[in-house]
Amino acid sequence: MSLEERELEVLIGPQHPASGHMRLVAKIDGDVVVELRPNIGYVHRSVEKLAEVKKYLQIIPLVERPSLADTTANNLTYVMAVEKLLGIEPPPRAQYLRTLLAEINRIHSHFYGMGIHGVMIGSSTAYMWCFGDREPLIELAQELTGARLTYSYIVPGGVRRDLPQGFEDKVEKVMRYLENRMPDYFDLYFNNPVTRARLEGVGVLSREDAIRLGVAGPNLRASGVPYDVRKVEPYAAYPELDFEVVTEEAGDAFARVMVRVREIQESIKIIRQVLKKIPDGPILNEKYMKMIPPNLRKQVEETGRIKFPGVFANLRVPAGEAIARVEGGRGEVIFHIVSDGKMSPYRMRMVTPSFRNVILFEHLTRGVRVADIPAIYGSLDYFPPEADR
Amino acid sequence: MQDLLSLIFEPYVFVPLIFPGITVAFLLLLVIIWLERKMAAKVQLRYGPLYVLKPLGGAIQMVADLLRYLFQEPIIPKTVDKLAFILTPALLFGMAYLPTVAIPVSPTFYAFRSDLSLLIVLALSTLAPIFTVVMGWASNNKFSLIGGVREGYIVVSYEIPMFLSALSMAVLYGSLDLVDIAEAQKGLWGIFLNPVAAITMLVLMYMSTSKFPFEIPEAESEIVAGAYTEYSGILYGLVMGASYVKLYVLSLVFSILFLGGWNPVPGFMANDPLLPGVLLFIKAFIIIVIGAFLRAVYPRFRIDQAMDLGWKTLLPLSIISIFISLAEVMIMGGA
Amino acid sequence: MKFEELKGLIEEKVRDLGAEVSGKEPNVIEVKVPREKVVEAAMRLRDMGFDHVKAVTAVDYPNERFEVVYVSSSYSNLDLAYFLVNLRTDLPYDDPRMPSLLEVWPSVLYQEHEEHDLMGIVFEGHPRMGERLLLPENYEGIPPLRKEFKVKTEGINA
Amino acid sequence: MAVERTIRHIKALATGAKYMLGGHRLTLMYPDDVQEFPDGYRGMIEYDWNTCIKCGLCAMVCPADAMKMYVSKEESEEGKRPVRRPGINYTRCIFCGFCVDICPTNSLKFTKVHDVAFYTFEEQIFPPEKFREGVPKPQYDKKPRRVRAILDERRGIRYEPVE
Repeated sequence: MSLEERELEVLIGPQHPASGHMRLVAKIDGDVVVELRPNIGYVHRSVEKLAEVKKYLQIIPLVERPSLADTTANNLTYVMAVEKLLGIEPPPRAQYLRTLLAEINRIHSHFYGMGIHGVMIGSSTAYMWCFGDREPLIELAQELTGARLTYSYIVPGGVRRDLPQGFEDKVEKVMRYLENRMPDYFDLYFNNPVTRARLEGVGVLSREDAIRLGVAGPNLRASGVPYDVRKVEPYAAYPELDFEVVTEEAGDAFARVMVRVREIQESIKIIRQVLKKIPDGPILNEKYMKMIPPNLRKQVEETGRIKFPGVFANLRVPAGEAIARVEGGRGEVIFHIVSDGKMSPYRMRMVTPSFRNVILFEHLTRGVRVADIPAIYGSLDYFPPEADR
Repeated sequence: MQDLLSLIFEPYVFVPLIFPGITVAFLLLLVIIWLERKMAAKVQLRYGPLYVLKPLGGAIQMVADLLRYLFQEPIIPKTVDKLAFILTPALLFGMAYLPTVAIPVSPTFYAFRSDLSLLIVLALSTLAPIFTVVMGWASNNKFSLIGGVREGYIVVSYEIPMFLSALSMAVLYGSLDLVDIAEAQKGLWGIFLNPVAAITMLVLMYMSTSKFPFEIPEAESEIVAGAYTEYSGILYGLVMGASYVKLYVLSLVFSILFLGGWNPVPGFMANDPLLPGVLLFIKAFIIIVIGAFLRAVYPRFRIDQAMDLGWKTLLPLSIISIFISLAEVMIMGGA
Repeated sequence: MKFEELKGLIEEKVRDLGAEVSGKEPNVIEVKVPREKVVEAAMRLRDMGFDHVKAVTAVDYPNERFEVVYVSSSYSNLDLAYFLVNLRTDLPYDDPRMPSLLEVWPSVLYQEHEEHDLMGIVFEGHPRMGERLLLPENYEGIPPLRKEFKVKTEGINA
Repeated sequence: MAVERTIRHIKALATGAKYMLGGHRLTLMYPDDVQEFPDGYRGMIEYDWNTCIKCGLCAMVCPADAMKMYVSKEESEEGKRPVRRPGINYTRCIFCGFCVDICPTNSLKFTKVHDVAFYTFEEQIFPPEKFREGVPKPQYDKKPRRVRAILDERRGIRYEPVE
């Protein structure tokens, strides 16, 4: 029998319980994967083209949609790029609020990823726990922004809403709850010998390969590269906050999960600092604040909810180019906007962490077993719509 | 009428048809799947099945599911081997249930008494996996094929140590007759005499019935539903039920081997031939519930890890358990 | 490392390739090279420590040119990680081909493929030219990110 | 190693058992219980016919082309010139709330309604005349219990009835 005949081509997805919206084309020899090619594009929605016909403010919801679990990162990156072109800075309070939402979002994005990973290796409890414990965080975000996931909270020049009454207490309760729950997560799932057996030493990504392949986010840090945009090019309120870049050395699936777990703990720290240090003041840039009609400005001060100035409907952005990057839950988000001074970007390039991590499917799965495919897939926190955009 | 009733209580009718046979197996199926889902839901901070008979927490959810399976169109793909495809679920279920006929209900109540009944039960229970492999082949689907092959690999890694640990108890009691074995545990139960054999047997039972963490042949996130991928409707209902029935049979055997069977029989039951069977059932039920509970705790092993466990850990342990039995027989001069 | 210092350093490295180096405070350095020299320039940048590409952006200026921008930065040297080096090259409109930088930066594998798929730029030497990535396999017609591909829009009136 | 593994198995099983016997649950029993949302929830939108100045900003800012300016028939006939007023198409609306935030006269307001079912596609289009009548009421099989989400440091989230 020749080698070709030994190989079986298995199409995993897009209609498969654990493929997500993509197809993995696996060539397997017995139980060993010879080659695996991700076939992406199943949920491509052409964000970059649509952005060329939408106005600047209308693009905010558009860029959020591809990565539903991690909307703040895309929202923030996009707005930062636009602000660079506009040459405006949000006021300090808005910077803190952006940070607050970004960190709440990071925690629930990590829970999302870990939950999906859990069910991919068969632990329905990890899945349900993660998705259940995401709920208090979503509830917090909903109270702050008015929506569960698609916040559209960050707008050029600031944020849309101020902290609601009594929000600090609620945040503190949720943070304590998460801290209370963590030991149980470790006992039941992370330290479960079966989990360990499935994840340790599986899908090892060496430091050199991680750098070479341009991997992003927790997957990069799990291979020992302490790269975090929040430290490297601090934005929002991060320069004033004290936190650590979480890294692991092993580079395997378990290390990637552990980076997420420890980042949740760091995020809890950051959120507490944000609420302690948050300065008083306006939440929208003065320039735009002045454009709001006086009677509405009073209302804004009373309710803490921004009314947009009329100029937002047809925001013109000076010609030029801007690149913004943000460390989202899944990794580094890049927006590269080329403006020609009109109401829509001339070209908008959106590079999401999942798109940069898709290369790992090919790289990490050579020679692993069939059962390792979901274990590796899940550990990457890969989200097909985010990669397809 | 009277005749009919007495006919039902004839052992050779009662055992295959009522307990431990098809009726109880079927009722247990309805309860245990619900309970499994309910327990998992509780651990997972949610309610689980609830709306079918809400006052009892959705206790008859499985009746609704069964009805759904019954009336759902069983789709038979064009490319399958039709005969094998349709027959195997029935055979699988039948084979899983068949060993119940050799299981005694009480010291005086059994369909037939054989001095090899333990062997009969074990031998019959090994037949079912063959049909899973056939299913994987007949479905003409890559995932089914992988699932069938996985089942084949798993079978060889659990069967031998399971036999050995069961037989180590036969060595200890000096008999292969389940009635004798149960009666020998009037005092101390087998689990205390030979805990190594008990633990090995317990783990292997869960392994043989695809309980977590050994839910490998039908691992959803890897191979959709393994050998069962192409099945729908009542055919799927049968294959799903089969592994529970197999667990039920093995749990009964486990209770007889290690938990004293119906012993100790309380005074009020002693004179009735049937009542001790209730005790046996309760013990078996607890073993099944533990197996169902594992779903909420464990992810699943990779197939090579499960085989590793079977060959490198459990096989030596089961051999050790035979030596333990031999040593005990030597010391005590036979139980 | 200071911005001006790094800019000077890069300028020195790539001057003989006919590169124009400019900068945008505080951290973006633009390196523009002719397409024949782009591989060489990329290699020199990589050897300086710019070890991965974050984004490959192709921009369409109809009937004039295509511009391809490689946004590179460093993971291995965290001093450099603050800076983004944009390696740019212009391609003639009627012949949008350029050598692939896959050999220099393996991280461009999917990014170049995407720009090929959606913008119709040919990266010579890339193993997946001619394959579709995001578009359906049977897609024919104008690459959708080009300006001549029009998206229908509705007005504000119903 | 083996000992540590055994301890970990026991811990995992014990944790599972702890939760199985505990009373901790996160489910919101919708539709028996319906959550009362916090102020500022971005639900379906209310339109005030009288304060609207027909500026069209809402339609301009709408990212999904859901809000559009419809010709208001009666007024147009009265004034002999086309008068346009906003209407909304809920098949497209993504509840970003930009229209509400940009409205200079607060004629558009959020409500907390979000769970309305429609029978047809057309029913989901609200031209100005229908838009002014307010948002439809959600239909429940039986009257639901209204609950509020209370964040809790021991149980994460629990739902308490609202009086």
